[in-house]
Amino acid sequence: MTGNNLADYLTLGLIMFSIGAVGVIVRRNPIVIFMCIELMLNAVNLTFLAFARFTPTTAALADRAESFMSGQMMVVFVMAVAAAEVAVGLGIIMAIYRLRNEIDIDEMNLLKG
Amino acid sequence: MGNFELIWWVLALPVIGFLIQSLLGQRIVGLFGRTYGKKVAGTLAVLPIAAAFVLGAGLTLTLLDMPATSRSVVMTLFDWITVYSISIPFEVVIDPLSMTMVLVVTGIGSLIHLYATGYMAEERDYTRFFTYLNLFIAAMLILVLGNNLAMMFIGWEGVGLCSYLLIGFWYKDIANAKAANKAFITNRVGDWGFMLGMFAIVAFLGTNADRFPTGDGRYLSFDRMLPVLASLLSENPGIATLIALLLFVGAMGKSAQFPLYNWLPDAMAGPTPVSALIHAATMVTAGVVMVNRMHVVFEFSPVASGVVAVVGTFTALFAALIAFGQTDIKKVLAYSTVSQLGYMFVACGVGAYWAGMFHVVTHAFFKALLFLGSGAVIHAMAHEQDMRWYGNLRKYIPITTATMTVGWLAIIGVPYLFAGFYSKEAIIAAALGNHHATFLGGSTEFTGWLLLVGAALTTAYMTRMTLLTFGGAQGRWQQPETYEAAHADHHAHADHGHHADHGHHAHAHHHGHAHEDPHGFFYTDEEMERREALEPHEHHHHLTPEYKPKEVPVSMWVPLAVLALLSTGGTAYFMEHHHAFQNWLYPPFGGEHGTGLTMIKGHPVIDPEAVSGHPHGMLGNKMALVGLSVLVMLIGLAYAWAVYGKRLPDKEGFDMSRWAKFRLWAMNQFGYDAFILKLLVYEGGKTVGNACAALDQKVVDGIVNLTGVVAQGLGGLARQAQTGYVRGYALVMLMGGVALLVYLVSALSGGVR
Amino acid sequence: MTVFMVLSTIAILAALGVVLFSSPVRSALCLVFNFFTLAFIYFGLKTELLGITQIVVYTGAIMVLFLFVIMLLNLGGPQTWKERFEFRTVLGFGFGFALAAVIASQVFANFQYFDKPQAPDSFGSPQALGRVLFTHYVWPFEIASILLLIGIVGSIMLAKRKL
Amino acid sequence: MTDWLIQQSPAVQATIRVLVFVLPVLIIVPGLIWWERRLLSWMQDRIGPNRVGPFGLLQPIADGVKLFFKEDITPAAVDRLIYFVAPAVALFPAFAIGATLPWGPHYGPLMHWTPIADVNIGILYILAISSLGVYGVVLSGYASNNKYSLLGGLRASAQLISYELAMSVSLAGIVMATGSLKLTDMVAEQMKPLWGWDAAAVFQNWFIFTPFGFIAAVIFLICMVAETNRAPFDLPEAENEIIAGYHTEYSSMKFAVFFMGEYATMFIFGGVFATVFLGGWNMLPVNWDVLAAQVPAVAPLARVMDGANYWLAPLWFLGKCAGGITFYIWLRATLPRLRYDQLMSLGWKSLLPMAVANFIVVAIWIMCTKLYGPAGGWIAMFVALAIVYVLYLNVVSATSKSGWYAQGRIRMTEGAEKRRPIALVDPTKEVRP
Repeated sequence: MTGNNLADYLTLGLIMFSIGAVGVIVRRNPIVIFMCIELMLNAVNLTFLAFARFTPTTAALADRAESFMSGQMMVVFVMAVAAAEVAVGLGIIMAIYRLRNEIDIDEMNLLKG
Repeated sequence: MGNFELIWWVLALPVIGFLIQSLLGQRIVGLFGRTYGKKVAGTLAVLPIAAAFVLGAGLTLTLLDMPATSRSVVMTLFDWITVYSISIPFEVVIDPLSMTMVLVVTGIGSLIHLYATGYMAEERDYTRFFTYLNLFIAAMLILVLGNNLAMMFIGWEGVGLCSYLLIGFWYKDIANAKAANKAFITNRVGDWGFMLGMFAIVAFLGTNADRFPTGDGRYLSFDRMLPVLASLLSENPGIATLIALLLFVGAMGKSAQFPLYNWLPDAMAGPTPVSALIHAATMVTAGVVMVNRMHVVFEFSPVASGVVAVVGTFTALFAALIAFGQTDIKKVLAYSTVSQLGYMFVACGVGAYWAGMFHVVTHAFFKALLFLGSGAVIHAMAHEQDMRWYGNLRKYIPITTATMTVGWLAIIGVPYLFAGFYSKEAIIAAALGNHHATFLGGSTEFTGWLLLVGAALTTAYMTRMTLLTFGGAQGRWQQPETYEAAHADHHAHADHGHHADHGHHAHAHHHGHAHEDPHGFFYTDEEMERREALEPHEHHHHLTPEYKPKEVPVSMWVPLAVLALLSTGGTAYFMEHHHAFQNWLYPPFGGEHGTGLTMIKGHPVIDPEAVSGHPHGMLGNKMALVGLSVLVMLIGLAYAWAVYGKRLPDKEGFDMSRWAKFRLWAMNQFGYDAFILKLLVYEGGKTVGNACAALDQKVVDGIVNLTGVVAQGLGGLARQAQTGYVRGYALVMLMGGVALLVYLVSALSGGVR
Repeated sequence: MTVFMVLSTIAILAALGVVLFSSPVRSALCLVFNFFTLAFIYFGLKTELLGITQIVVYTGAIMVLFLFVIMLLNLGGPQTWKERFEFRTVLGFGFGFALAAVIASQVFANFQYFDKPQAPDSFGSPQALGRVLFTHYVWPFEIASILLLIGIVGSIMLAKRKL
Repeated sequence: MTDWLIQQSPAVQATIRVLVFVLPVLIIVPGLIWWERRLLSWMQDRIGPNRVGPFGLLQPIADGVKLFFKEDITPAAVDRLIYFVAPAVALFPAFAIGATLPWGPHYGPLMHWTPIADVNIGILYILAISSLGVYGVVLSGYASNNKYSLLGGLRASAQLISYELAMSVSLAGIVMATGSLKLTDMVAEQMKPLWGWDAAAVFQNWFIFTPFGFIAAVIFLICMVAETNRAPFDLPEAENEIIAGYHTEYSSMKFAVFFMGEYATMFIFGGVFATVFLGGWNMLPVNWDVLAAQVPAVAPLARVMDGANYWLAPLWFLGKCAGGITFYIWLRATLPRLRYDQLMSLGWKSLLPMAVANFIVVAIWIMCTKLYGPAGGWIAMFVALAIVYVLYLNVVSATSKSGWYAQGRIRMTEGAEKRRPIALVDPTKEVRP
């Protein structure tokens, strides 16, 4: 799978991100919206890893592991945050469903002033 | 050089005692049982103080071995405050002044602790009491030992706090709580003055920082500050006056001088050992110690010194007059304390600082003795404090009678035989020979003459007290008809701000509580009843004619005996002989007359020859002054004997309406206390409060409400945008994101390529 | 190159499926496919550990949780919702494209010529990752663990009917 | 032979390996079904299938033919796409999971044949792929549009998520002891002298012989049974409650695919257990070459055994997998099915804490070995284990009403005549009808 350049990965990430962003806006089901957010997070993860793989490091940093590990570290933490977010988010959806017996996001407009 | 590290133990021992009492006290009492537990806890409270005294004595002996001009050692424990270039270490100074006070505080303190183990034996909160006492000793030691104003201020506030805690020891009694509040608040006024003085010094020194020889930042340490202050103030007498007056305000508060004296009589609400320890022997002398420590400031301001002397004189006379109107034995002693403190300030004012300290020491002996004796009397009389119920007690409590008589003779100044004579004589002599203080442009020699009048008054009221207590043919509580007739009045009287020991405390619960605490600020009636049920005051007795006063236990009369011994003339003679005490505090260095200042290891001293002048020159010889003293003493004695020799005069009976106008007036402090309360607390407070409330409601709230109204209006506008539709928000977010990106692209990379 | 093209095509199709399927179960399934292919793309980037973590965390845990919730609430099935046509939808698509266009312009302008991997091939191995994670990034790591703990507690608090 | 293999392109290499090592699994599955039925019937004092072929060996083939030709019913209300995809999804992990298992030595002439991919994330790969197994169950349960199926699917997903944790943590201890995620490294580690004791170099250090490894093995074994939805953890297909669980609506070959997936997974998990705890492809825990060097008397025999051990390695491995299957069947014949809450509390309250404690013990052991040498390490481990055991007794067991500790308490309080048998049913709890 060598022979790809950075722009290929970035393009894939970009397309996924845009699809996710559009999905967040057009879908009514909060669970699907959540999924779209996960999609966006993954698109970003992909770009992180692609940059980590392709970005040249300066000579001074080249022999330090951290210099090209930070992209992967970011992905690790994104995954951790995503996991926590999903756990809490789905819990909230469950609670809302229990309270109102439906989870249409357009019906959840109690936040308005 | 001795082992001056031991000074930390002197400081630490009371703290250790405090920790033991506070953290383990109840456990110890629980561990050893009620009877023995209290004994063990009491012993553990006395021991640290006594040990500190022993260490202090050892250090003093070490100091005595050193040459007189090098008796000043500064010990630093750690860096406490460091701000920019100012550093204030936690440091103590060991010099004659501080060690004198250490000996007084720990010595008398340990005696009083010992006494208190007996006096408070029936108290439920036994360990709490000793917790406070030990903490007080620690704070007082910090005050006297501290080598900078900030440390002195810790002690200053610490003793104030302990005083508050101990006055309000029986805090369930609303009157005690109020007395504690009064003491604390009045002290705050003084502290305010002290702080301002401190700030003035800091500001003054800060603008002249280049005058300091070294740059280690210890600007507030006495050994650094005082020499610089001496040289600076000699050029700026106006600033010297300002600082001196501000510091004196602080001293007024702590040492109960005229405008701020009125907390001290109320402080008699605390247990009697507290009155003896704090309000006679140690804490109230803090002002005198401070003036001695900072005397260089007063030295350069004759005007401020004059004010000090005049205020002292006025206080001495005023309090002595008030004492005539008091019927409570402890109150008489309280006003006598105020009066004697006035003497000390006169000494400081006229430049005889050593005489002030001398009187501090002798007064500590005999006033502690008198207070403890009065405690013994109260103990014997089942917590009855009104002298009008006493009489003929010499028959029942001989030891107390004997020791208290010594105290009485000491305070009235019987020549050569008793301690009070020496110090009082020194003060009056210095005042008469004053050429230091000026007041309204003139010399203050008249203070000496007024003090002689005060001596007569002192003799008179102290004799009155002694005769009413121990004299007479029959105890007045044994006269049933008198007792019955006056009973109701007695109680009504007791309920009105008469602050007594345990006995009274119960009275207030039964009668006055509900009226005195209308808002239920302290306790509701039900709560009081519950507390009463939990903790009955089993030791409250009404005196019946059959009552027989009992002599106090050993632990109480031993301190009395020791103090009586100290109050005799021997110790004072020893100290006064060949100016020993004066030379100890202010060693002679042979300076010229004039300001007569020199620095001994950073601490300025006055040449005793320069300031004490020639007091006897005025009267020709020393014996003339002694003769005058004896004369005024005899006048006082004669008056008191004439009035009180046989019995309680009718015009001081239980019927207040038949009292002499002067006495009623004196009893109410010539209306001063009520006036102050009305002016500052009730009317003045109300006026200021109303003004503040109006300001707050109209102006401040107006501004606040205005912001609210504005925010409401803006919010009403912004509210329109909030639809509550999550997806709508997401869309706006996306739009914003796109806009931001477009901007970034065009701005940072020169447009979309 | 071909493998990547295949994988990315699958990934894009699956991503489209997430948005376009009306049944949430099918959306979730598409997302699983997407994540799974992404994991293989990660392998291609030599980040093996993250690729496998992607499978464990996303497909193995997060998506199971999604499916679980969907089934528990019985959201899929017959009564799938009709999406209402709204002006907002059009705007959403429009701005989505705008976003893609703006970013794409930058991507193609600036990153076209990075075609040589710079990081060493072993940079995604468990050893390399672990060494950095537990030395240089140990505090973020601990904070992330606390975050997860809070997430657990929070979801329990939310989900329990009665504590 | 090896040279020829490594000269091929990687894709071809992988394909050859897959053919060599995955196809047999497919072939073995019918044999496993036969073995299960026969063994089970022996255990239940029955005869079992014995009509088709010798010993009924051809019975599975007959079954397969039957299933092929049965009518494939698709209920009307199913979610069609998912309904069809689900069996494939269920089968996929069963075959993919074996990709990193070493069937033979990692040295010598055979080294490049196995495993299919010797990646440095081997054990994580197994965990990751096995976690995908839940999708087949969940999706089939959902797609069937049947309450029983849905319940089965939900149960399966909850069960798999729960037990995967304990399994991962128990394996994490082994990973830490090995210092590598590679399965070949694990096998190599197990060929070192027993307990790191050079005097015992004759014996191999199989992890199941070490204290921590034994505990991890027990936990792993239980989790593995739960992961494959086998008795006594076959809640997703508990026939007396929810008919057949997630595959209620499946028939014909789609049903058979589920079964194939299940048996293949069992087989592979047996292989995983063998690899991680039982010394991989080694025949016996004996280092034959060391034996030959140390005891000259048996040297010739030892050399023969060494050769057998090396050249017939896949056979020994297969044997261990078969042993694992036999264990599964034995469990099924012996233990009754757990109730669902018991399943959950076993997973979360017993296995997971035990696994975590074991993990910590391993960490302590490694630290102390580094600091004080092997002896100090072992002493520290036993002390740590004792502490954990006491803590377990006092905390975990004392707080639950059904723990051993509580049982003891109940016995002590109730006296001998009221002694209850230790039952899986909580004696202190009222059983709701």
